[in-house]
Amino acid sequence: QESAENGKDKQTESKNEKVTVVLDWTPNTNHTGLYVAEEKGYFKEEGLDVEIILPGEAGAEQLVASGKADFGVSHQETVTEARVQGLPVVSIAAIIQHNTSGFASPVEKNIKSPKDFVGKTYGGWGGPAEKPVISTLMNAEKTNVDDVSFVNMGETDFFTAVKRDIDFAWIFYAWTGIEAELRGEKLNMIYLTDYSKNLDYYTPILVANEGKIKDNADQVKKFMNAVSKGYNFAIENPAEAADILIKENPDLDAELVKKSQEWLSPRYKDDASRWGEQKQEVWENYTKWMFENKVLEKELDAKSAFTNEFLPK
Amino acid sequence: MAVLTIEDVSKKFAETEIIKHLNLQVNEGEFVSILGPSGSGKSTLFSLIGGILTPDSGAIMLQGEKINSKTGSISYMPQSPSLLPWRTVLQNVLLSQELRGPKDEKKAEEMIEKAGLGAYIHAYPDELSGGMKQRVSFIRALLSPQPLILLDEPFSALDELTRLDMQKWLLSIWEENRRTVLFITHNLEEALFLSDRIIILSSKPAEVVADYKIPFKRPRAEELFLENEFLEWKREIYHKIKEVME
Amino acid sequence: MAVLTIEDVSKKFAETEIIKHLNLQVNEGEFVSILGPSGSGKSTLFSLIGGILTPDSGAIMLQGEKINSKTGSISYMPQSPSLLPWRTVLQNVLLSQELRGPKDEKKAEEMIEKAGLGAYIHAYPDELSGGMKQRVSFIRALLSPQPLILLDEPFSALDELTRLDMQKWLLSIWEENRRTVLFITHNLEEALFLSDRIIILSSKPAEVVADYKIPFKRPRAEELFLENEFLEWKREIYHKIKEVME
Amino acid sequence: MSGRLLKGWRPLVVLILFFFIWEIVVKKAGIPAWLLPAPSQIIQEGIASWASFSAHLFSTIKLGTSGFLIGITIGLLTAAILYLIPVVRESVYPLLILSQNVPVIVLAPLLVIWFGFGMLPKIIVITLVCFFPVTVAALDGFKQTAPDLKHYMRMAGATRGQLFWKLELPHALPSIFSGLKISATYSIMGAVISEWLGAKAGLGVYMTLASSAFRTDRVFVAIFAIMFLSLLFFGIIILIEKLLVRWQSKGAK
Amino acid sequence: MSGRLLKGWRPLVVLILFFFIWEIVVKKAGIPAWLLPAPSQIIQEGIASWASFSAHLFSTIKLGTSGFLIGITIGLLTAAILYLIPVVRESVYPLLILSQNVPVIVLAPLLVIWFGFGMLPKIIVITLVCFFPVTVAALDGFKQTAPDLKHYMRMAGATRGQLFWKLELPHALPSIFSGLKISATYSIMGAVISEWLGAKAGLGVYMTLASSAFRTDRVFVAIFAIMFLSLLFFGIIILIEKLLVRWQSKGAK
Ligand SMILES: Nc1ncnc2c1ncn2[C@@H]1O[C@H](COP(=O)(O)OP(=O)(O)OP(=O)(O)O)[C@@H](O)[C@H]1O
Ligand SMILES: Nc1ncnc2c1ncn2[C@@H]1O[C@H](COP(=O)(O)OP(=O)(O)OP(=O)(O)O)[C@@H](O)[C@H]1O
Ligand SMILES: [Mg+2]
Ligand SMILES: [Mg+2]
Repeated sequence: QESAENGKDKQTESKNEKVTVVLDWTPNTNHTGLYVAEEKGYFKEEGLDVEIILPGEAGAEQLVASGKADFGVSHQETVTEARVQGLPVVSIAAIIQHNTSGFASPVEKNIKSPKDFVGKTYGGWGGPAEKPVISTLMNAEKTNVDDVSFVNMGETDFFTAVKRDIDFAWIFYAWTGIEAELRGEKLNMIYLTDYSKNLDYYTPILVANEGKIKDNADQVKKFMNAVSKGYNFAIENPAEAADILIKENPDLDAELVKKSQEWLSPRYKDDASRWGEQKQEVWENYTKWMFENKVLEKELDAKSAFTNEFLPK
Repeated sequence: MAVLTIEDVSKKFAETEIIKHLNLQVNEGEFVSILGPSGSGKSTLFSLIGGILTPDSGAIMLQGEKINSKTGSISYMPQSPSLLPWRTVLQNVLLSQELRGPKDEKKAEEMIEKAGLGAYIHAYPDELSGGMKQRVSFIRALLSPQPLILLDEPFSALDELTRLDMQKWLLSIWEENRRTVLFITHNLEEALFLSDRIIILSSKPAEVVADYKIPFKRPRAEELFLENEFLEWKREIYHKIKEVME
Repeated sequence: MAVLTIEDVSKKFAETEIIKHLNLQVNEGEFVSILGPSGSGKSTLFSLIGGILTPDSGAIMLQGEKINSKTGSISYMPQSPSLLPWRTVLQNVLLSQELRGPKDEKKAEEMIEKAGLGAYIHAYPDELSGGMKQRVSFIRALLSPQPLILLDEPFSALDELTRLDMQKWLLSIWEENRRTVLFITHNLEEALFLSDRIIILSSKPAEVVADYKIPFKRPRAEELFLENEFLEWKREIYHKIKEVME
Repeated sequence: MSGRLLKGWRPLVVLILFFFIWEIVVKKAGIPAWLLPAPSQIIQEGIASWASFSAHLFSTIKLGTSGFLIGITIGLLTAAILYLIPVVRESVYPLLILSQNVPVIVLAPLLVIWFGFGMLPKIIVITLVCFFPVTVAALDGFKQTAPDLKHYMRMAGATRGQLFWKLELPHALPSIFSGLKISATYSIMGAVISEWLGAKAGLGVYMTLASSAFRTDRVFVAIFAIMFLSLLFFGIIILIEKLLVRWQSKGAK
Repeated sequence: MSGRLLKGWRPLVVLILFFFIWEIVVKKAGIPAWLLPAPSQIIQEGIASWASFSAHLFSTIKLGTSGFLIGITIGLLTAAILYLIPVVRESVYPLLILSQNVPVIVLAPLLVIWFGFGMLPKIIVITLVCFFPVTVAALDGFKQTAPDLKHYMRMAGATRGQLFWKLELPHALPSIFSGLKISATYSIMGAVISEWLGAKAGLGVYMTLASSAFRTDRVFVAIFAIMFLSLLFFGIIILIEKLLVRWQSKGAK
């Protein structure tokens, strides 16, 4: 039976366009739509043969920029940074409408607002925007970022880190926050969006190569059709979508996926007219903020960094 | 008939003259020994004959043909047995032929048998004693088709008793085959026991200072060492060497 | 007076008897050589005397004291010079004293000077020739305070001419100091030239088969080698050895 | 052979003792599994997840093997060229040494960006860690050809080619094998690193997945698998050596 | 010494040629800097960002040095114990070899989990990569003590202690130094890996910052800095060796 299936796969392979998507990290509920589109055959319907790969240490942005991958999962702050450095990557959809990330810490640490960061240790991953973001949050409460100790925590996961020398870290609530709920560990969350409207940027997003958008718009269109369908399915059927993600990634903790999906599904589209919609205002605000906070070396034309053109009507 | 003729050969290393206007002749079927102080240039002379060094001047003639810097025209047995450790005794013996052309396995087996190494024909060198290795090395040189065999202190690394054994053995094999041999040694008794002629070299730069014809009749036996005639020859050559060294 | 007395000593390795009921005596100021076939157990005997092996039975007495498996009671000079490469000549010479107690630097310097190595007193062994290294090794043994010196084939790795030089040198130094010496050699001429007594060991298991008193008067000179009396002694002992080996 | 086995009992006892203490400590001190799983848990997990795990394992074996073969081929060729052409040796060898100081974990992501997710960048990584020990060992082996053997061969009239094939190469074999042993263990590590930095399957990927799923027990399964593979490769090389370099073991008797 | 310098010109020429071709290719083919910066850009960036870069550099040097010192101390002690107590050697040595197959990049995150982000886990990582080459080399050196020297010393009445201090240890020095040379280069790599997996400063952190800001030029600055540091450490060890193992260089003359 299996060999028959393989045979069928080979046949379709020859017809379909081969497309690779690089994730931003290990598979999680941010990626559900992609897996749904794959599992439900939405990609096949569009004549695409999609392979989803993990990025490892090489960033998805560079891989998309160098053409080694067709599409990638990224974040607005990264794309902005990448474009300033000359990487030809363009955002083609916002996976989640609003920024659901924030600074988390176990309640024992008593970090309830940014002013409590003073004297504490932040565990980061070496992103250029980390310090300015924390600075912005702290400035709002008249405290100084220099009083925070920064540690690059590399591969270490949040729960381990906060048991060691780290006091707070930057997490996606949908994943790590839900995991904490499941573990019964109480967290204090400080959401970025609560402190600055500028920081309500798109994270995560889907990106494609600038050249590809020009030369192979057709493929991008097909890809986005399928992905939209995938995420819309996940929005309407959180439970079933979660099952698909679990099935595709059996190593994931099923309970976490289910709860996370339940939390995240309504937030994919949120208040937007359609899934994936990006507003110029969001891009401009954040880009301006980045430039003002010296994260960017030069100003960036926010308009060229994203497009809604490939989203299905 | 002269198998080897060395005509007015000189050799310098950098600025040091090692060999200077050397003349030497080895005849068909002769066993000639060369005695000389350490560092006088005996091994250098062999390298010249073997063709891996080129004389600065002069000619080296083998059977009338000039062999200056031509390798492979002589057969060679060095001081250390120089057997390839990954080859069996038989394969080692065949090596010198292998380098030059077709192999004669039959004859090799025969010779090994005759040398009393029949039981070790497929053994690796590591399984042999020092004396046995030197036997193999000598058989290898014997089986090589060239008209002249050079032996450079073949027994100097052996202990006294093995050495005596080997001298007797070499003599018996040689007296059967009568190949032309040029033999370097430090040991006067050894030279007297084995040779038809003994050539004394001066210290650096090497020149021939004496050329003795040794009259002991063949086949020679071990008792020769203890005869008075032997002691007299020894005395004479010994005084010559002392003279040279001063 | 007996410095060393070996009484009925036996030694087995696994199931092989190497030394069997050996009796031997070395007197004060005597130079005694031991001759025996290779593998007969001469070095084993030295290890027993040196205390790094224990006899299975019998006693080894040094100046009346039993020294079975007691190290450090004798002075030793091995076949290879065994100089520590990171020590200068002087530091090497002092080593044997250093192991046993206080050092006498003055005397060491004197001896090195006398041995003609004055210019090399602060040189490292690598800068010395083979013969020079053996001189240092012998001085080291001489300077060690113990009453008996064991020499295990000290010259067998040297070439013929250096070896002769060393024999003469050793003799001259020894005739000045007259320390008690037990000397292993393979070389009959060497033994005759140097010794007061020559002891012949049988092949494994080692027993004393002959004990010759050598009457040549001292000081001895190089010419001894070429005298007829020498040849006669050589003949006699040579026949004895042949007998033993069969 | 049985002597070998008997000699091996000591380390085995120590090893078993080590696991035993580990188990006891974890159990008694109630250390949570995400921090340090007990050996028994690791073994259970290894057996339970064998089905999904084995695919990763074989992928790594395949990658490691092909990388190793390519790496040592390049390594041997390099050594031969460096040895036979002195000018090349003098001008390139110091740079090869320098190349070994290039941090692989930094270079690997760049390789993925340059060459994509295919086999190429992975093979480059493994080759980079594999070829050098072989090159150095082979070069050493060639160089250390006993000068008396070389002198004999030349006096006996050997050509340059005969000298290399009949003397220098076989003479270097034991040395080459000690290089191969190092390369063999490196190749597994190289494969894991390259997978870790971007791949679809393999122990490196399995580890990434395991650690992001907070499955420390699986991380340990991977660690043990890597150690086992390294030993296996090492053992295979020793076996081949035993078959090829027989004259030495005979001599050692 | 001048002979040495003269001998060095060939690789230098090749190296310069290599950089020259790299520069030309990047310029002519118009390769963007984020993909592969030209050497000139890398040098410029290195000079321009020296102020912020040097702090990271010195942090790595400090970490590498302390890890190296601790690692080799442990390595030498281990070797001495293994050598002097045969039972320990037989039961522990095979396990030490096994320990070298534990993949550091996998172990390092676990070390952080167990010991936090302080110095301890970093020192453990560096020690783990450093101690083994020294142990193996020292053990080899001890074992290969010329048997005739050993026999002489014992016959001359040396005690076990005298044998070790006066013979075996000095005899092993050249071998120990070749182990130290390997360990020295490993220590830098170990420091970078451990920083990369969690630290406040150091080349590992600098690299992470650089690559997440798509500053490939800075990644290369870090690569070159790591290579330079490795060479520097290597050179320092050679210098110390020259001072300590003088009898050999004299002999070689
Ligand atoms: N390749 C070389 N380059 C420079 N000098 C050399 C070379 N080969 C030998 N010599 C020198 O030439 C001299 C003669 O050396 P050779 O080996 O021929 O002497 P020998 O008579 O064979 O000595 P021995 O009896 O010790 O074997 C020595 O002083 C040696 O140092
Ligand atoms: N530690 C040992 N274990 C087993 N057998 C040994 C040991 N040491 C020596 N033998 C054996 O004991 C015998 C005597 O050895 P020994 O070295 O004493 O001989 P020798 O008379 O000194 O020989 P040579 O003249 O060659 O130096 C030899 O057969 C040797 O193989
Ligand atoms: Mg010579
Ligand atoms: Mg002996």
